Amino acid sequence: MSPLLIFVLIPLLMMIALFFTNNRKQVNLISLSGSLLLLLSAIALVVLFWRERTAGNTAQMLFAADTVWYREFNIHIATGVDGISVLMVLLSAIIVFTASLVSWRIESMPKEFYTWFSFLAAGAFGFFISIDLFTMFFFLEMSVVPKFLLIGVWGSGRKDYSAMKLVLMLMGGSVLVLTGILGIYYLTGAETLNIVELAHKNIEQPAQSILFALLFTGFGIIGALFPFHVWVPDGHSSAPTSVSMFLSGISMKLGAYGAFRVAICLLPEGAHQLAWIFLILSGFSVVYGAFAALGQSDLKYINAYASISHCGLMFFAFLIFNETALTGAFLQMISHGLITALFFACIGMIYSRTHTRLVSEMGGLMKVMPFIGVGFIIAGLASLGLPGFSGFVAEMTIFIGAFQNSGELQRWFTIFATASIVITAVYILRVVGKVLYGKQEHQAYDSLADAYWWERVTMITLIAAVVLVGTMPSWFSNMIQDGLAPLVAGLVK
Amino acid sequence: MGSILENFTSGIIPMEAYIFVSFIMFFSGIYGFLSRKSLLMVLISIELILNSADINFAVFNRYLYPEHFEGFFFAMFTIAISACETAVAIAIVINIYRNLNNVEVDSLDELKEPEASDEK
Amino acid sequence: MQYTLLILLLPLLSFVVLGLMDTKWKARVAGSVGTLVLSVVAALSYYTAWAYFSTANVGGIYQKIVPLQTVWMQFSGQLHIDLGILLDPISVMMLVVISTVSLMVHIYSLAYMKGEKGFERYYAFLSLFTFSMLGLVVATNIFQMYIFWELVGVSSYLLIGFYYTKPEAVAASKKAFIVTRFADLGFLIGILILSFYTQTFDFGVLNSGNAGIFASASGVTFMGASVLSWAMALIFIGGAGKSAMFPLHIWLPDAMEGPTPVSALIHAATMVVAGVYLVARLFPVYVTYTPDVLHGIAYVGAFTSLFAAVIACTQTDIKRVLAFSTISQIGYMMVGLGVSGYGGHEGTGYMASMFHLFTHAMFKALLFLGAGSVIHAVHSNEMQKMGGLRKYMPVTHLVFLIGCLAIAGIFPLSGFFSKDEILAATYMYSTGLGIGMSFIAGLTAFYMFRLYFNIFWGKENSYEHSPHESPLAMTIPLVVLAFFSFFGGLIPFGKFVTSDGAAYTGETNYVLAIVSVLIGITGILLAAAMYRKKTMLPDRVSQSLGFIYQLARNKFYVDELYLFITKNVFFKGMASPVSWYDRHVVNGSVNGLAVVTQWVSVKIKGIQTGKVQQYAWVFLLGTLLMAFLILFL
Amino acid sequence: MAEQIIFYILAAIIAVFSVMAVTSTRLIRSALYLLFVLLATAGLYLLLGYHYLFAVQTAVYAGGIMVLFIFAILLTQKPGERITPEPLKQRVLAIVLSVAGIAFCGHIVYYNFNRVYSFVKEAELPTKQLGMTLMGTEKFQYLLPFESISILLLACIVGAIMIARKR
Repeated sequence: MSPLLIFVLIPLLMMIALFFTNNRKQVNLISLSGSLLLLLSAIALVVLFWRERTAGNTAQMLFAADTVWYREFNIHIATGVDGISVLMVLLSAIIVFTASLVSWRIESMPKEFYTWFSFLAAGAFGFFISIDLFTMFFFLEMSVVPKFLLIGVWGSGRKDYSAMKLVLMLMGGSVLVLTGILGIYYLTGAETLNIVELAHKNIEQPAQSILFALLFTGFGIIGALFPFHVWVPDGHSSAPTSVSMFLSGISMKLGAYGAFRVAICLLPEGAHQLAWIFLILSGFSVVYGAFAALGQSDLKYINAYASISHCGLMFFAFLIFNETALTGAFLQMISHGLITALFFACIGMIYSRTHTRLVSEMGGLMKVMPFIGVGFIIAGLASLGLPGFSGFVAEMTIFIGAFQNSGELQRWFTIFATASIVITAVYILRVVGKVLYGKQEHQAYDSLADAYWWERVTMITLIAAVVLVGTMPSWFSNMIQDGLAPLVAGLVK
Repeated sequence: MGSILENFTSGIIPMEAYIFVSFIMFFSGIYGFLSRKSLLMVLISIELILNSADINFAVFNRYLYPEHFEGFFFAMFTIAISACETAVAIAIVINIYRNLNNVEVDSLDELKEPEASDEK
Repeated sequence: MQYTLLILLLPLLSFVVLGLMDTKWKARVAGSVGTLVLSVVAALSYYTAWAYFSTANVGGIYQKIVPLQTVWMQFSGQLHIDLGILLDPISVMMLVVISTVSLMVHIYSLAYMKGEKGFERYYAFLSLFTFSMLGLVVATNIFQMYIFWELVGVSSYLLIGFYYTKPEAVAASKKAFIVTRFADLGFLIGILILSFYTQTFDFGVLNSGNAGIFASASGVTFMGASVLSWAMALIFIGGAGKSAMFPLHIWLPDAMEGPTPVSALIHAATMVVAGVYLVARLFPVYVTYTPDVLHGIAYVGAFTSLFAAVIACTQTDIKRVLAFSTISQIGYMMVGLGVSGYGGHEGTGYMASMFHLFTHAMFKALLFLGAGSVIHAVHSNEMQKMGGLRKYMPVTHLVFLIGCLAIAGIFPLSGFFSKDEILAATYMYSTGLGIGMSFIAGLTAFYMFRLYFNIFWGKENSYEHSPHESPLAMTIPLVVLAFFSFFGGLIPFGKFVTSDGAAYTGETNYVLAIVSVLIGITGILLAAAMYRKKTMLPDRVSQSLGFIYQLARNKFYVDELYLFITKNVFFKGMASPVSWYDRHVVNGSVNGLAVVTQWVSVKIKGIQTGKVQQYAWVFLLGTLLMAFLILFL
Repeated sequence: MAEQIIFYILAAIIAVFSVMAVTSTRLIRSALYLLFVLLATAGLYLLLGYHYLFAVQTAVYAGGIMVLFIFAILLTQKPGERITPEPLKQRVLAIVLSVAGIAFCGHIVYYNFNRVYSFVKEAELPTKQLGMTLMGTEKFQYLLPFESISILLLACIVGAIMIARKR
C-alpha cells in the first residue's frame, strides 16, 4: 500500500464519518477538518517530494507503490507522483478545501451533499496519483457519477437536463478513453498497464494514430475541447457553487492531464501525426470560447465559456510539443483551476445574495459587498492575464513556448490565440463594470451582507494561491519541468 | 407415408405413428396458444402441448430403451407438474377475472409504459 | 547601487499595506503614509541620478548599469524572463520625472481628495501605479517591460474608475483598458516575433549593435516587409496604444473622468509617455535595422500631433483640452524620435524627444494640477462656467500662466528649449515636416492661451459661492512644478541623454529659435484677441469654419466610428453569432443526438408490445428458423 | 391387428379433437374436447403397456385438472356465451406457423427414423418395480425428483390459495 493512498482514504473516511453525523454542525466540522487535512497532506507531499528530489532521488515517480489487484489482466493499484502530479494534488486539495467551505451553509441535506462531494474528491485525487491506466480510469469514473446527483439534486435552473447532459457526455468521453486504453494494452502485448512501463513500448503507426485520436478526443470531452464542450456551460450553470468550482477547477483538468499523460506521452508518433487537427480545434476553441463568453448574459455562463477558452489554451500548448509550452500548459492548469474556482466562488456568493445571475439585473454591488467585489475584481484581473497573478505567467509561458515552435501553422495559431487576451479583457471588464460598478439596480440590494468568515477564508486562500503562482512562477515551473524532463525527450522531435 | 402403411400390416404400431399424433396435438396447441384471446383457451392449449410431450416421453422410452423408466417417470412427473401449473394458472385467471372482469390476454398490459400504447 | 531596489519595493509595500488596511486606517494616516513613502522614493531617485551621472561616465560615454538582475522564469532553451534594474541615462531621467511628479501628486491629493470616499484606496492605487511605472522604466528586458506595462495599464484602469458609481467613469476606465490592451496585443506579438528570431528579451543584447542576433531574421519577409520590421512595428503599436497615437488615442480624453491629480500623473506626465520611452529604449534597433518603421513613427506622430491640436482648439472641457494637448505633445516626441539618427549630431531628435518628455512632464503636470485647482474652486470642468478667476486665485493663475508659456515654447521657459530641438531635428530631416510641426507649435500656443484666457480672463461668471485659492498642500506642488517648468530648459540635456550615450552640445539654430518664438507669440496674440474679453469673434470664426469646426468639435467622429465597429462588428457581428452558433448549432447537434437516440428507442420500444402471443409467435418462428438453419445448411 | 385398429381410432380422436379444442368458440366445449384428447392419450399409454401411467393420466388429468378447468370456465363465463372470433390476421399467422412446424417436423421424422427401435411385447410393467424405482435412491431411481415434485405440489397448493383468495 502506498502512502499516497491517504489522499483517497481521507475522503472515504470522511464519507464514513459523515454517515454517523446528525446535525449541520457535525457535518461542517467533519468536512472542514477533512478537507483541511487533505490540504495539509498535499502541502506536506510537496515538501517531502522536494526533499526527496534534492536528496538526489532521480526516479521518475516518487513514493511509487504497486499492489496487484487482478493478476489475470495485469491490473494493479499503482501509485506514484512526479512534479506534475504533486502540483495537481495540491491544486485539488486547495479547491476541495475552498469548495467545502463555500457550501458551509448549503440549504438542503448537507450530510448527503458532503458525502457525495467527498466521493468526488476521492476520485479526483486517485486519478492524479495513479500511474496505472486501469486505476486511472477507475478513479476517473468515480469522479463522474456523483456529479449527476450533486447537480441533479442540489443544482439550480434546468438541473435535470444539465446533470443528464454532463454525465452522459463525460461517460461518452470515458468510453473513448476506455477503448483507447484497451487498445494500448493489447497492442503493446497485454503485459502491463503501468504508464511508466508502457512509455517504453512501441505501437505500430496507423494504430497509434487511431488510438491517439480516440484518447485525445475522449479526454478532450472531459477537458471541454471545442466542439465537445457543450456540457460545460449547462453543467456549470446548474451546479451548486462548490460543484462548479470542482468541475472547472479539477474535473476539466482531469481531461487535460489525461490527454497529456496517456494520449500524448504513450502515443507520441500518433500525436505528431494528428497534432495539426487538434491544434486547429484547440486554437479555435480559445478564441471561440472568448467570443461566446462575450455574448452571454448569465454570470456562470460567462465564466463557463471563459473556462472553455482557457482550457483550449492548455490543449493548444500540449500540441506544441516543446518543454516551454508544456510547462505553460501545466501552469495554465493550475492557474485556471484556481482563478476559475475563485470566480465561481464569487459568483456563487453573489447569486446566493441577489438570487439572480443575470448581469443586467445587477449593478453597484461593490458598495454593498466590497469584500466579494474585490475578490471578483481580482479574479477578473487574474483571468484576463494581469502580471502578478497566475494567469499571466501561464499564458505568457504558453505563448512564448508556442511561438518557439518552428512550424508556420503553430506560430500563426499562436498569434490567433493571443487575440483572446483582448476579448477576455472585454468581457471581464464588461461584467465587472456592470455588476460591481455603476449605480445600484435594486434598492433591496442595500441590505445584502458582505462575505461571511468562511467565504472570506475561501477567497483569501484562493487569492493567495493565485498570487503565489503569479509572483513565484519558477517554484512551480521547476516542479513541472521536473516531471516533464523524462517525458519530453520522447516528445520533442 | 409408405412405410407407415406398410407397418400397418406388419403388426407392430410404428413409432412414427405415435410421434405424428403427438405432432398434431403439439401444433394444435401452438395454434391455440398463438391465436386465442381467452386465457383459459391459452391454458387449454398449453395442456395440449404438455400432453404431446408426455406421449413422446412414453413412446421413446418404450421403443428405444424399454429396459429403463426415465421416459415413464418424466411423463408422470410432467403430469404432476402440469397439475400444479394448471392449479396456479387458474387461480391467477380467477384473480384476473375479479380485477378486470374478463380473461383476455390483450387486456393484460398494466405493466407496460402507457405512452407506448398511445403511440401505437 | 543595489539600493535602487528600494525605489521599487517601497511603493509596492505601500500599496500592499494600504490595500490591506483599507478602511481600517484613518484617511489622513493612509495619505501621510503614502506621501512619506513617496518622498523617500523621490529622495532615492535623486540620489541615484546624482550618483549615476557622476560615476557612470566612462570614457565620455554613459554606461548601462545593471545593479540587480534575477531570473524570474527560466524557459527551456535560451529564453528567460529576468527581473532586474537597468540604469542608463533615460531610465534615470525617468526615475526622476516619475518620482517628482508622483510626489507632487501625492502631496496635492492630500488636499484635493480630502473627504472623498475611498481615500485610502486612492493612495493604494497611486502607490501601485508608481511602483509599476518605476518598474517599467528600469526594466532590463522587453518582457519585464511588458509585465509592468500591463500593471500600469491596470493601475490606470483602477484610477480612472475611481469614482466607480459614476457610469461615465466606469465606461472610460473600461475603454482605456481595452484600447490599450488591444495595442498591447500588438506589443506581445511583436515581442514573440522578436524573441523567436533573436532568442533573447534582454535590452542589453538587443541594443548591443551586434548584428549576429538578428541574423536569423534576415531575408525573412512577410507581405513585402521584413519580418523584423513587422516585429518592431507591432511593438510600436503597443507604444502607440499607451501613448495615445492616432487611431488609438480615443481612450485618453475619456480617461479624464478620473480624479484630476491622476490625470496629471498618469495621463499627462508618466504613463502616456511610456510609448515614447519604449521606442527610445529600443531606439538602436529601430534606427539600425528598421529605419522604415522609424519613419512611419515620425509621420504617425506628426499626424497625431496635428490632429489632436486641431481638436484641442474646439473643446470646452478644460481637462479635455489638456488631454488633446497631451496627445499632441506626445506626437511631438514621436516625431523627434522618428526623425532622429543614431549618435552625435544625427541623434539630436532622440535627445530632443527625451528632453521634451522631461519638460512636458513638468509643465503638463503643472497644467493639470492647476486645472485641478481651478476645478476644485469652481466645481466644474466646463470653460463656460469659468472666467475672471485671476482675482480669486492668484497663485494658480501665475503657475498656470507659466505652464502655458512653457508649452507654447516661449523663451526662456523649458518648453522653448526642448521644442526647439525637436523642430531643429525635424528641419534636418525634412523641411515639409518641419513646417508642419512649426504650424502645430503655433496651434499649441493658440489653444493653450484660449484655455488660459477663458479661465482666468474673459467675462466674470456669477459664482454660487465665490471661488477661493486652494490650500497650501495644493499650491506648494504647483509652485514646485512651476519652478521646474520655468528653469527646466536650462539643463544641458545633451550632456546627459543622447542616443549613443556620448555627450554633445547641439549648436542653437538662432533663426529657427526666433521664428518659433514668433509663431508662439502669434498664437498667443490670436488667442488674446479672441478670448481675453468676451467678444463675438470666436462664434463668428467657428461659424465661418462651419463644417470643419463641427468635425473637430466632435473629434472627427473617431469615437463614433469605434463605437460603431465595436457594437456592430464586434458584438453583433462576432460575439452574438458565436454564442448563437454555440447554443444552437453545437449544442443543438448534441441535443439532436439525444433526440435521435430517444426516437430510435421509442421505435424499438414499439416492438415490445407486451403481448405474450406476439412474443411467442416470434419466439417460435425464430426457433423454427434456427432449427431449419442448423439442419439444412 | 386389433392394436392397430385401436391405435388408429385413438389417433383419429386425438387429431380431430385437438384441432377442435383449439378452434371452438365455446369454452366449455373446448374443455370437453380437451377431455377427449386426454382420455385418448391415456388409451395410447395403455397400448404402450404403461398401465400405471394410464391410471395417472386418467385420474389426474381427466379427473383433477379438467374439473379445475370446468370450474374456472363456469366462474368466468356466462353460460352459452361465445367467444368473439380473433382477428383473421392473428389466426392466419398462427396457422402458418403451426403448419410450417408440422411440415418441418414431419420431414425430419419421415427421413430420419430408421426403425432402430424394438418394441417389447411385455403385457404390462409390474407396479411393484415401479414403486421400487420411484422410492429408491440408487442409479436410475427417482426418490429425489419425487420429493421435489411433492414440495412443488405443496408450494402450488399454497400459492394457488394465496392467489385466488379474496382480499
